[in-house]
Amino acid sequence: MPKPFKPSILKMTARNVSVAYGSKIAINDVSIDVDQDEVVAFIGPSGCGKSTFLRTLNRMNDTVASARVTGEIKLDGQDIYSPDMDVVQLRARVGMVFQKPNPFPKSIYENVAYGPRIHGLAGAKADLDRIVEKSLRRAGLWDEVKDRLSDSGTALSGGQQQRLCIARAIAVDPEVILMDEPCSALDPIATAKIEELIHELRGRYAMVIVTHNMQQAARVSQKTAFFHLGTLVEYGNTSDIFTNPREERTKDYITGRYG
Amino acid sequence: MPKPFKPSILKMTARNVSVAYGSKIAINDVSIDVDQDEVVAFIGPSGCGKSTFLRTLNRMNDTVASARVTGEIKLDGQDIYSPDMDVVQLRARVGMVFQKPNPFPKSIYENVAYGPRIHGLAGAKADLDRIVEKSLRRAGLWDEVKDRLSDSGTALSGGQQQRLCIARAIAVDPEVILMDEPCSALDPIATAKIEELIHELRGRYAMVIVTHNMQQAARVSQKTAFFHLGTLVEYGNTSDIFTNPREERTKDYITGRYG
Amino acid sequence: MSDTLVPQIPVTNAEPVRRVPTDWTTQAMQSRIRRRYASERRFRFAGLAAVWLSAAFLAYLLITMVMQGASGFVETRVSLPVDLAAAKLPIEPARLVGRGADLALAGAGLEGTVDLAATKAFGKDGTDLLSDGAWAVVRDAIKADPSLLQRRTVFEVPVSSPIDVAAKGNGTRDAEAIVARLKASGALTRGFNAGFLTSADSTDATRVGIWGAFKGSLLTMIVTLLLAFPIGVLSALYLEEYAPKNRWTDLIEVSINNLAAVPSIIFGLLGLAVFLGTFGMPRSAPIVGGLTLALMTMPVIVIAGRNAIKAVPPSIRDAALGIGASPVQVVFHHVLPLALPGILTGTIIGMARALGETAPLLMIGMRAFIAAPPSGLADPATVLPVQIFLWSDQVSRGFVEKTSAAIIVLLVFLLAMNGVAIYLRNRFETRW
Amino acid sequence: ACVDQANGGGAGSRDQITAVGSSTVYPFTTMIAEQLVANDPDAKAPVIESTGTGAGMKLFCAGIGAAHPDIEDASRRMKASEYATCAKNGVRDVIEIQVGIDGIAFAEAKNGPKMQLTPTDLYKALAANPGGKVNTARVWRDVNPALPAVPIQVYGPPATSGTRDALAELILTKGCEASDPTAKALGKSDAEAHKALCTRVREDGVYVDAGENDNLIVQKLQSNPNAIGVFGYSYLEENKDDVNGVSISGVAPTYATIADNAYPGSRPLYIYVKKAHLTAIPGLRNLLKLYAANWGATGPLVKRGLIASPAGVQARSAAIIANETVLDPAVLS
Amino acid sequence: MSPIALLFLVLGLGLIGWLTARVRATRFRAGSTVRFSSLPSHHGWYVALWTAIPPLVFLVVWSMTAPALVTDAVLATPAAIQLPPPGFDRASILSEARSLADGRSFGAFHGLARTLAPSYAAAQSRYDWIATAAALLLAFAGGALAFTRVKPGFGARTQVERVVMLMLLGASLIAILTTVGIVASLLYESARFFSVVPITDFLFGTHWSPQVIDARDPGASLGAVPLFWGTFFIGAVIAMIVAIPFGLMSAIYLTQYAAPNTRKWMKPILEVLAGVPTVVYGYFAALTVAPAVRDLAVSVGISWASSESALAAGLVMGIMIIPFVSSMADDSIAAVPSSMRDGSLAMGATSSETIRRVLLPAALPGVVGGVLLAVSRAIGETMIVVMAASGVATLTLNPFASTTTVTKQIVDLLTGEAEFDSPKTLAAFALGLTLFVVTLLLNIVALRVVKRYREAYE
Ligand SMILES: Nc1ncnc2c1ncn2[C@@H]1O[C@H](COP(=O)(O)OP(=O)(O)OP(=O)(O)O)[C@@H](O)[C@H]1O
Ligand SMILES: Nc1ncnc2c1ncn2[C@@H]1O[C@H](COP(=O)(O)OP(=O)(O)OP(=O)(O)O)[C@@H](O)[C@H]1O
Ligand SMILES: [Mg+2]
Ligand SMILES: [Mg+2]
Repeated sequence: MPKPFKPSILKMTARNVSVAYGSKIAINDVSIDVDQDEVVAFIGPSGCGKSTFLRTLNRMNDTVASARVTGEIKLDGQDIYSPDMDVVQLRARVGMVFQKPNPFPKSIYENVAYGPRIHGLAGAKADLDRIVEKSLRRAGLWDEVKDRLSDSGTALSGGQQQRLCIARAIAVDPEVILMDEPCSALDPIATAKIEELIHELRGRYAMVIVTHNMQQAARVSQKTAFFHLGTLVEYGNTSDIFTNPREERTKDYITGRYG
Repeated sequence: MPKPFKPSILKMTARNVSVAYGSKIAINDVSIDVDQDEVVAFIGPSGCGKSTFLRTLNRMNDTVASARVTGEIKLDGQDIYSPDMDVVQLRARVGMVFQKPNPFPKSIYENVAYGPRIHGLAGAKADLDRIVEKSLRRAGLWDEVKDRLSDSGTALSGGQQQRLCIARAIAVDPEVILMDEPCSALDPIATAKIEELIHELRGRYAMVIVTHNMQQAARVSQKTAFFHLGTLVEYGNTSDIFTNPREERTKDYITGRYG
Repeated sequence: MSDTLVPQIPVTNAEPVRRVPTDWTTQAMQSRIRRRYASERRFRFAGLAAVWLSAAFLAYLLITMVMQGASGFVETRVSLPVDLAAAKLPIEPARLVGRGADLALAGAGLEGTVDLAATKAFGKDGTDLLSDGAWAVVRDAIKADPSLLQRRTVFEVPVSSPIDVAAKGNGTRDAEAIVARLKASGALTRGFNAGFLTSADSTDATRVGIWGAFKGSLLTMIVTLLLAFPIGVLSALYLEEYAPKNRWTDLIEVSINNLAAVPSIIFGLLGLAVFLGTFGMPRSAPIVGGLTLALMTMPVIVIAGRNAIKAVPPSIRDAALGIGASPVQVVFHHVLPLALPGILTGTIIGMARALGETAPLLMIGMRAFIAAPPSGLADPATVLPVQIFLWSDQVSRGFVEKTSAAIIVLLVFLLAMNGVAIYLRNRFETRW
Repeated sequence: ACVDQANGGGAGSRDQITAVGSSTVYPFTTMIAEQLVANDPDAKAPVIESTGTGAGMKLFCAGIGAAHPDIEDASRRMKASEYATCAKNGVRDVIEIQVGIDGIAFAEAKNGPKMQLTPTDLYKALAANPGGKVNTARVWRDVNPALPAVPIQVYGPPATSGTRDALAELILTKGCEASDPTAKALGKSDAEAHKALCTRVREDGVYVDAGENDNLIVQKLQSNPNAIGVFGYSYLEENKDDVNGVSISGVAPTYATIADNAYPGSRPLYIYVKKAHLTAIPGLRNLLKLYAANWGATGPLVKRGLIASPAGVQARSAAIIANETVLDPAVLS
Repeated sequence: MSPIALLFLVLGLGLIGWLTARVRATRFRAGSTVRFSSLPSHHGWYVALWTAIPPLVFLVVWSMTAPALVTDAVLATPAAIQLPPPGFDRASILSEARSLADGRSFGAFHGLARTLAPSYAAAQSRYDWIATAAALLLAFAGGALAFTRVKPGFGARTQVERVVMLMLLGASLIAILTTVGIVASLLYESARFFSVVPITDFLFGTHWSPQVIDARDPGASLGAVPLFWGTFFIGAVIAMIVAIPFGLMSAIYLTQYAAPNTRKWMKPILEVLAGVPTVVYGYFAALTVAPAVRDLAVSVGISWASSESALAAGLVMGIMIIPFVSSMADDSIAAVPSSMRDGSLAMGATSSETIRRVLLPAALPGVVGGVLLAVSRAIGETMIVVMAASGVATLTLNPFASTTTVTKQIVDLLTGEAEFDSPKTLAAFALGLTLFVVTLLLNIVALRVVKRYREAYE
């Protein structure tokens, strides 16, 4: 599926990144590049550190007191762990969608408008309305909710909630979107919708998606990274990884020998 | 996979069963037969009522104050909702295994011995030891735990805990075992172990298993029931359902159109 | 959905083993079942009994208080003819307006006139029949209508405490005889004792009121609330959301958890030694009471606040952080609003406890007799529960019903506060 | 310049009278305070706290100024040691006024055994070590063969109360010295030993410490006809329907017998006032005058269950008020 | 200008600072495509804080020093010569003059005060103007300084949030201060006590009778063991004998058996028991329960039963504690995952078997922790024992006999007629310290137990 000969523009680069929770090393010496218009999938058995690594990419791990990150992660060439990087702005540029849909217990409108508000992206109410509509449209949710924007976001179905969360992330116009098992709490139909959405958003945002589901990785991503016990075992084009893995461990995992 | 010409003995029959939680109807007019030595799988999208229906089979729904069951469910020809049916005995005869492994916070031994003790199935300590060992062996756990029977059941790994729960259910020598997504909290290896166990227990106990995972249904069951929005859409031999479903909805679901 | 990606299970073809099911119908099994059910019923009954006995005790307590206290809201009055014209009080009507009125009437010997009228109406011991506050009734009537000074009027004045108690059927033999006599002559009436709700403490049971103590409670609670609520909420936020894991934080946490369970009397000792002793703050003042109770209430609010904050799912914080909200924004935009009902519930419960608290206030001198309601935070005052304690210790029998009546008033407020807290909790018991 | 002299050294000023001290004088003082307010609606209501004489003394003697009370109600005379503390804290000019008399009375239920006791009986029944030996008396007959064989059961004030002090001083010591001639001498040579011998009350359940709430004692007497209660005379007065006074040495507790000291167990009540406060606290002088106006034998003092001082004492006290005579510490013990 | 007016003025200036800074920040944001770290309102708050906080701090300091300065100015006037020498009289005249000058009172008790009032007013207004000027200067200086920093790249949000964090930290330090205050005040007085009475006499002596203290050996009659026993007997034995079964069974019934509606009503009703003030319980115990207990005892032949029996106080205290135990038990049982219950029921266990064999054992640590907390609550309870228990310290196992408690003795010692400053009053603080230490230990243990238990199911 990935287009073979498009020149790629590097969006994020991680070099020799290690993460420890206290004395427990969760990620060990991982280097990865994320391109401007690709979807990267992280796969690997439970506890191998996929989420941990994903969360280092927008410094969400800062909220875990015991987490220590070493190595270098750059966004557009700028070190995101340097002291003069403003975490708040970083997170606006690198958005995140979580495993469990987590809309705010506010109206649908307010959910989407929250980001633009705190970042002062919209001057007038009309601006804000425009941003909200655009984001909901991009997230493929506009038609379903346009008549009930003032309903609570938590009243939506699971799949809708997850799309609302994507719309919310889109609303601050991020450059990268990180998704941590966005479909694992959803039923197959909702899953399909999200996958479709990822397809549509590709090119506009660089995306990194963690998934337990290998078929999903195969369906949505151009590159796949396979983690095991905190190390990056293999990283390459998705088609290669699934049909012709270089490493024995990758192959064993993909064919279901362990996991 | 199921053997086609074995004469089957009816173990449980449900006729026109409906279940409502308050005014919300969760199961509508479902009729199903469960054979003596078969594994029946319930599949269907989330919220379609699989768990609800499963729990009517041993009256676990009695614990939900708002639940109302109508229709007729028989175990060996005896109506389990009749006033002279003793729930306590019913549940001993129709055991249950839950989605999340839920061993009691007691020793492994006490976990398994719990049922026989309350039902007075073992006279002497030696009897009890025998039952515990037999049950753990049947659950395929004996070799792993025989040296640490006095360790807490909660100290085991997820898959072991689930097998401990199966052993616990087996210990009271039930006739039917109901399992509600027994593998959904487990990793693939543990899942494989449980599936193997189901194979081995087949014939000894009638089994009903709810699963989200269609491959799992295909692998372990002889009959499959497909639920949708509280109704039973199709019920038949697993091989038929998966290769040649009669209903359009079943087909769409199985091929991943919705779910 | 290729099957190759999923581990395959070898299919066993072995013939299943048949088994003999447990026989549930044997005699032994059946009687065992019956025993189990019997024990089930006993257990359940024990639970029910525990609940009902507890509730019954509460009912008994409340009913006792209401039965004893209801009569505290009623006063007995006697008709007293006073010939003000004949008394020729030296008062110019012009002085009967404004601030000078009370002074003028007090100085004019009105009290003596009323005593005289009593002696005239009821004989030598006539003054003993009247409450000390009887003349005040006459005074107020004159203030309302100065023309009374020109005639003879029959006033309904409150009787003295022994007579009042006797009229309510609980008095001494002498008093009951007098009551019987007065009743026969139709001079006794009963009425709502408005003074009980509007006046302050007094030495005469017929004149006492709870307004002074109530106002003291009010002022104290204001201080408590203003201090404990913000400090409590802010510390709860700090501890739950920002505090780094270090020794200081542990120390704060241990302090708060322990303060919450430190006996209230210890806070009284603290107030006595620190606020009165070291800081030299005024004795008996609501501000000191409020401070002391605030220290006591603050940990309750912190703990309730922390629980409420903890109940806000972390996913909400992640969500906000994930789109670039700063930690302060996360807390003030999302966490605090969602936790507020829980915090308020905790606050109300803490305040209710403070309102009913007695022991620490005894230590800091809020047990004084003050015949006027306090007008400021530094004015000496007492509070409702202490007033109850003081009255319960009074010699005069008339105070028994007043004590219970004050208890009724206090309970009404506490129950209302608890009710609001329970309502809030039920209303906002959201699980995300 | 850091000290604000308008604050009298940092403790502020105050425009209402404060009094602390004995719970026995408290009812009388509260009533006087009430009158003060009634006579002058502009006056701020005095603050009267019943702290007990001892704790009150501590507050009273802590210093001059707004932070310290103006008046101490005392159910006993100030002790020399207390005066010394006062003086140390600058409270030198103290005015001592006797306002009345309190009697402790013994009482039993109406249907009681109509006991007739003497201080010696009481001492032998109640002291921890009468005559130096551990008290084993169980029934009244054990202490005096003339008395009935009724179990000894006495409800009385707790160790911390002033009434208890009075009991020890006025009854037990008297009984002690009457029954044991060496006791008096002991009192001179070794005060502590004398105290232990004469005033220590037994603690084996015969003497029941019934709390400060004398109402409760009355109730207890009713439910236990054999028991004897010890409380302030005012409670006897208030409850004369329910309990009878017990005669001591043949004298029944009545107003008259207590007033003329025929009934053992009467003690003078005092108030102490700081002279330095008279000019600073509005209304304080008026309050003292009100005391004098109300302590007559037919006045409110008696209505509150206390007993008026003899006329001579009244006159002397009135003169003290008029002249603002300060106390000579030499008379204190 | 009066302090209140000044306060509002300063706050007003802060508001103006907020508005102007906001406008400025909005202006430089407009049309720019760069992302900014701070919203206009953050800049607004930054300037507002700088405008308002320095003058407010100044005003606080000023309000503490200014009155003395004013008084000194008045003392320098000729009329002040008539004042009595420094002392209470002088203070009272001066303060009266001040309240006359402030218009807080009208009539004067001292004539001199009226004479001094005008000069007071004059000095007051002079100093008020100085204060106003200084405050305004500070406000303008602070505001201007902050305003110059409002630039696109300036991280106003970080600065403002730092202030917020400081506030939060400050608030939580109050708890430590309180604890320190308690410990310090108790320790100070107790140290004085223990310098008179040997600590071993106090802690291990079995004779408590503060009525007569032998100056040669004060420890002989200040042995607190009977108090400790009485406290333990009433609070940890009798009260718990009532509270544990009732509380536990109520919790079990309400969580496991009662219909949701019953639960909805009964739970709050039981909680009301905890909301009834202790003084009411005390009154009730003394007037109703104690006589009833005595009558009961007498009717079964215990003629010497005290009407201040440990039983009466303990019973009422136990009832007061019921909801406490019940809600702790409720929490602990609710913390047991419902899958345990389901698991047991699905095995064919009856409800009571499930509760007794699965839920309660699983919840046991939580329940035990809760009971310890309840005990600490009970032994610290004061009013019930003050009103219903006796003051006699006896070492007895008999519930119909009278005993006293630590809290009761503290109140008696501090409010009694005893001579002051003897070991008696200090003993109250020593008792307070003991009580504090014991409840502290109980709490630490209980919270540990509960915490470890909670963690087991998290
Ligand atoms: N906050 C934390 N503190 C300590 N250890 C943690 C923390 N979060 C994760 N870990 C540990 O770090 C390792 C990696 O966890 P992580 O959540 O990144 O795995 P994962 O690959 O995302 O697993 P899953 O597929 O189950 O989500 C695990 O061993 C986990 O136990
Ligand atoms: N205790 C309950 N009270 C009210 N409604 C309930 C309750 N339990 C389940 N329901 C509702 O009944 C319907 C059927 O639920 P059920 O749990 O049986 O679905 P399910 O097929 O097992 O779903 P899943 O695959 O998510 O487990 C759902 O709509 C659910 O919301
Ligand atoms: Mg993960
Ligand atoms: Mg289900």
